[in-house]
Amino acid sequence: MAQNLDQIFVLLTGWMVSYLPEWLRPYGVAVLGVVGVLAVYVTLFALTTWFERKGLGRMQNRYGPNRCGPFGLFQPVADGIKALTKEDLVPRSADQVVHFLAPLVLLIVICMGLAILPVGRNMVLVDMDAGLLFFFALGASTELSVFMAGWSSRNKFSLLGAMRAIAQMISYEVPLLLSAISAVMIAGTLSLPKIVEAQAGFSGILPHWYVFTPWGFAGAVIFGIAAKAETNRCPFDLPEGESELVAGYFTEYSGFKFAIFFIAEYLGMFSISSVSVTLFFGGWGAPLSFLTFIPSWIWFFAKVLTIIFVFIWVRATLPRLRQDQLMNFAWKFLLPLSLINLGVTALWRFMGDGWQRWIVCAAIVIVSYIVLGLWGMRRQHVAPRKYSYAD
Amino acid sequence: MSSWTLQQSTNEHLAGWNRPQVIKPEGDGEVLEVSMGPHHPSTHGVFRMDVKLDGEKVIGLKPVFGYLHRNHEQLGEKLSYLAIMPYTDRLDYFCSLSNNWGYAMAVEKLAGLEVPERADHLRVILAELTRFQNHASWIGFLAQEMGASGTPLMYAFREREKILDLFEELTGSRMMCNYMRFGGCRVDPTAEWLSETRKVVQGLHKFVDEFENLLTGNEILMSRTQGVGVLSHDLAVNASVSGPMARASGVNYDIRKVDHYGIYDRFNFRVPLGEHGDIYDRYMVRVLEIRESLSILEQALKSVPGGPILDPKAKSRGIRPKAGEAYGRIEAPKGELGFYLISDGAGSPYRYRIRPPSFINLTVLEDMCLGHNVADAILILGSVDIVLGEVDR
Amino acid sequence: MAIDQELKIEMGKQGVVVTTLQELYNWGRKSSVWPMQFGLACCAIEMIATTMARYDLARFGAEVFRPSPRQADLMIISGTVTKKMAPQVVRLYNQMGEPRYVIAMGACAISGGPFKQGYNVLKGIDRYIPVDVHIPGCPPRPEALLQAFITLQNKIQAQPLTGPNRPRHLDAEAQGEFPVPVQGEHDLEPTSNPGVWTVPVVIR
Amino acid sequence: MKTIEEIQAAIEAAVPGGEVTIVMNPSPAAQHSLLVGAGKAVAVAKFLRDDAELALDFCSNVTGVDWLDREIAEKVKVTKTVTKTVDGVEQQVEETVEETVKRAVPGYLECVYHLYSVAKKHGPVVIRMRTANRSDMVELPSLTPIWRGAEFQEREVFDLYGIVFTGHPDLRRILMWDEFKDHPMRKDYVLPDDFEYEPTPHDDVLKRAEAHRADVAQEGAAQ
Repeated sequence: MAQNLDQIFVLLTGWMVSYLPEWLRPYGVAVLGVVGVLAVYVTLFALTTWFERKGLGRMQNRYGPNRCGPFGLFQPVADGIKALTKEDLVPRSADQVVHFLAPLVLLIVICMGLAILPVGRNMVLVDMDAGLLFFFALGASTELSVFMAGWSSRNKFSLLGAMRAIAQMISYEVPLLLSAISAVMIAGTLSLPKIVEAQAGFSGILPHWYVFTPWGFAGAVIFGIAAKAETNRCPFDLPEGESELVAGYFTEYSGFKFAIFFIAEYLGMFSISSVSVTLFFGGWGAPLSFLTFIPSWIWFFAKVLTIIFVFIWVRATLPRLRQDQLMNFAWKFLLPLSLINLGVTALWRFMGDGWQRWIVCAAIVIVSYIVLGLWGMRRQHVAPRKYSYAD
Repeated sequence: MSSWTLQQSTNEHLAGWNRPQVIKPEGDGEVLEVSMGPHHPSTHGVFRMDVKLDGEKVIGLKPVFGYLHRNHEQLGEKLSYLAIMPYTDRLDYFCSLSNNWGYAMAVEKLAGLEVPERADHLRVILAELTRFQNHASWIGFLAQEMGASGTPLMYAFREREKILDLFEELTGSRMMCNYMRFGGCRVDPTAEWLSETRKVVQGLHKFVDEFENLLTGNEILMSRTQGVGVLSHDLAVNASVSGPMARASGVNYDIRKVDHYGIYDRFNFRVPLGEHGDIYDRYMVRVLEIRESLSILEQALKSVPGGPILDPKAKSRGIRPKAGEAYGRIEAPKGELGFYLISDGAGSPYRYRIRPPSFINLTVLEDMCLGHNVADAILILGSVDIVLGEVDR
Repeated sequence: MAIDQELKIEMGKQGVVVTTLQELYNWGRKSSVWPMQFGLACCAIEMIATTMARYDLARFGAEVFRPSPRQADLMIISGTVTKKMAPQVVRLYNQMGEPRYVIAMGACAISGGPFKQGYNVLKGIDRYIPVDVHIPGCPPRPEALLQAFITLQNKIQAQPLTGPNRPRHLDAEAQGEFPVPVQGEHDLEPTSNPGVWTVPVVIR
Repeated sequence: MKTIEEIQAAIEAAVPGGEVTIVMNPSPAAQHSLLVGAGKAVAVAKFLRDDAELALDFCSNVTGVDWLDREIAEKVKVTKTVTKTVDGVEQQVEETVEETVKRAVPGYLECVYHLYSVAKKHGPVVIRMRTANRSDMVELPSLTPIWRGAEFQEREVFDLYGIVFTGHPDLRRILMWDEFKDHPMRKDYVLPDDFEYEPTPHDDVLKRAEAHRADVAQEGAAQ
């Protein structure tokens, strides 16, 4: 029964496809898969916007939307209807074609990224051998569309936002990749389902997730920070920078095009959280050995939503960095740390089993974190101060 | 009236030490001119900055005023002395009670009126409550400008609502209190109101601690504010910068201590001073200042005497001071708030002038912003603590 | 288009929700009115207070204050519009996409309020742009803004999508762009938009 | 702090030809002021700022005031030769009569500075400067080079009163728009707006209110 429930979508697809002629079946599987994944993620998007508004509200002592449907659950529907029917404005001097293409390019690229995510056991649309590479290649091309949006709008704020976005996304791609590589080094594959399988199994009741190793923990943290920067989420939301650049690169977008940017931002957040779940948090694996009866896809989405919650939590808590600090942080803190982490991963691999590698690797990670952190703070001349009073 | 050809703005011909330096763009010298405002999320209303950018670096900045110029001064010259009082509420709409006090004091100076003990205590209590809510909201807005999604602002406004409830109970209005009168105050507070105020003040201590725990030690806040927007002591004095902003630059000048107005002499409080003159100092000076305000409030609430709240000789309605002039000033939350009145013996002032602290504090905005980022310019503007009702009047 | 109201209520009790396109569309519009983050004067502080914890405008789905006029649906004229600011207000209104709504918050936005006699004060924003809801008060309390917001929602809900009373954005002949006044040597030129506002006839 | 007379003496000793006179303030505030001639005003201001004892380093407030042309009625003693009949004989007699003479005094624009000392914590010292008249000789020296704090306030005085400050680094309109031609704070400024067509004329409202009150009274009587 648990087995069937776990594989329910796979079985369902198989059953539906079985009515098709033989030669059509691969196409049927593909279409059903694409529709299924898109439907799930778009529903998740709607749910998350609601969740974010409610959660943010709760962290700020207020209710959040509660007039549309039970607990305001239909709020995203109303927003959708409004966004669909809102007038679409294009500035007179804007580059009409590029202005139109930018949100589309962003959405398509991000949707393509969803294809390689293993959302459950045997549940992945495209099982590529180099799935991770494909994902990062797509991630790099989102920068293009952001820049297209900013450039074509002919708005100075958009332009500044686009410039910031390019600088930020390129910088943070490096630590993002480097921290992902350590997982690849241990798993020995670029295929995401295989990385999940490499983390399967339990010692006692605890799983073999990479996050429970020194290098994996550091990698997960670096990946999480870089992921926030890649998706332009607070505290790295400089390209939008509401208090500085009005709305950043999409200042001039209205109506449905703006909604597409909105959707794409959230889908990007999902896909990058999914990848981080896959790389460090055991993908669709259960967190404790006696919980394996719960279907794998439930675990996967529970983990993704937990990470999304952390995103929201950080958004409600932290102020934004400045552009140069953002760059310093990427190149002078995250990059060295992730390089050291690569070395630690290699050490971990070649030291073999035993408690020594735990101590050595953990020591290197902690010491390098503290040293780099102190050095960075010292260079910034930032410290709490003492104040005196007049007479 | 004759007209003149306006002299164009050039800073070079006047190479005084107290002029903003001139920064030349690097590289090929392409300059991006951005007009921030009058509609911009972080300009505190309808303020505009014409910014010249080299990349993201600010190499020139001209503030543009007047988008909320509501002609307070001219209206004041048409109205009776008492009818001006509600207009002062709308100057700095965060701190209506401080404005009331400043204006009432100027008229009292002009007409030679005394204020009873009880009214003086009440004025201190209300002015310090006003200072508290102004500074607390200011900290919230500063965090908002740093991009903190409004959480600190929500917490600050939660406390502000409690203080506004007190104001409303006493004066009948949340924001536009119109409470002070020449020679005293308008309504006598009940004992319940005073004990309720004591309770609220008790709770505010906890709030300040909580707020500081959230913000003061935050690394992002520190790295965003320390060393940014530095204002030197000498320039601050020369440019007539006043209030917490001047004190953050180390200028030991608190009108409560200097002029001994009201009954501030009787209370123990200290004046915090900054050393660096950057945004962090402005932030910390305000935090320490609201702690001192709480101490003043506690002392004042302990010692509220009985008696009348209005000078029996004073008549607010139809007051006609003798010909002459007077300049009265108080330490408003934003700095030195002065009222200059010239009377020609009529029922309305011949000249009614407001010395707005936040307007004059903006004099040094360009000096502070040059060489910094756009994001910093927004923060520096926020750190001045402007309210457009007062800047443009 | 016409549904029997009684039948509809009855079916609602049975668990069947019946609606028309018009109702769905109006419901979507009214439940997701995103205001523009745009404050003018004193009333702006009360507007901020309305979005804060105690009054929480977010309950109506309106906490998404967009700083860019392109993405906003509602413009809350929160405070005195001066003659120096009026062209910018009209321009911002022109930059908003349809459907768009305007709430004139406070005495100043309605008529100039206490500052009406000033030389730089516009005597009511409805001289240049159409206003949906006026809120009196100086400044109106946050509850008044909530009331105005609910009034606006009711107004949207009741709008027929066809016929002579259809909303402006569905009327192909309706004016989309409003002329921006020019700052002249002594005053704004013109002093009002005759398409929106006419001089009231005073009968004495 | 020095008294106003001492300050005047100090200025005259330091800046010869400073044309400093005291303007008394009869109100209870007793903030007397010094009228400074425009010619040496910058030198006087520099002295006030840099003098070790005065050290007026803080220019708090800068204000314009518009004084209209007025007529002053003065009583003047006039000696006239009058032909009178004394004791039946016509004689030429010299007689002193008090007459009221009306004299037109040209108006002027005035700029008032309130100075404080941050270093010595005293003040205010009020100095004022006057233009020659209201229409064409409206130039005054700018004190912005001495006190930066006067920069925006002098711009404001220029905008609203039309006093031209020579030596000001950036004299543009500050509150009104650049195309604006008038100086609205002058006493003879005429508002551009016509309030005639504003709704709710007051008398009408009163009349209706009275009618309503009468109705209510009638209803009350009927019940």
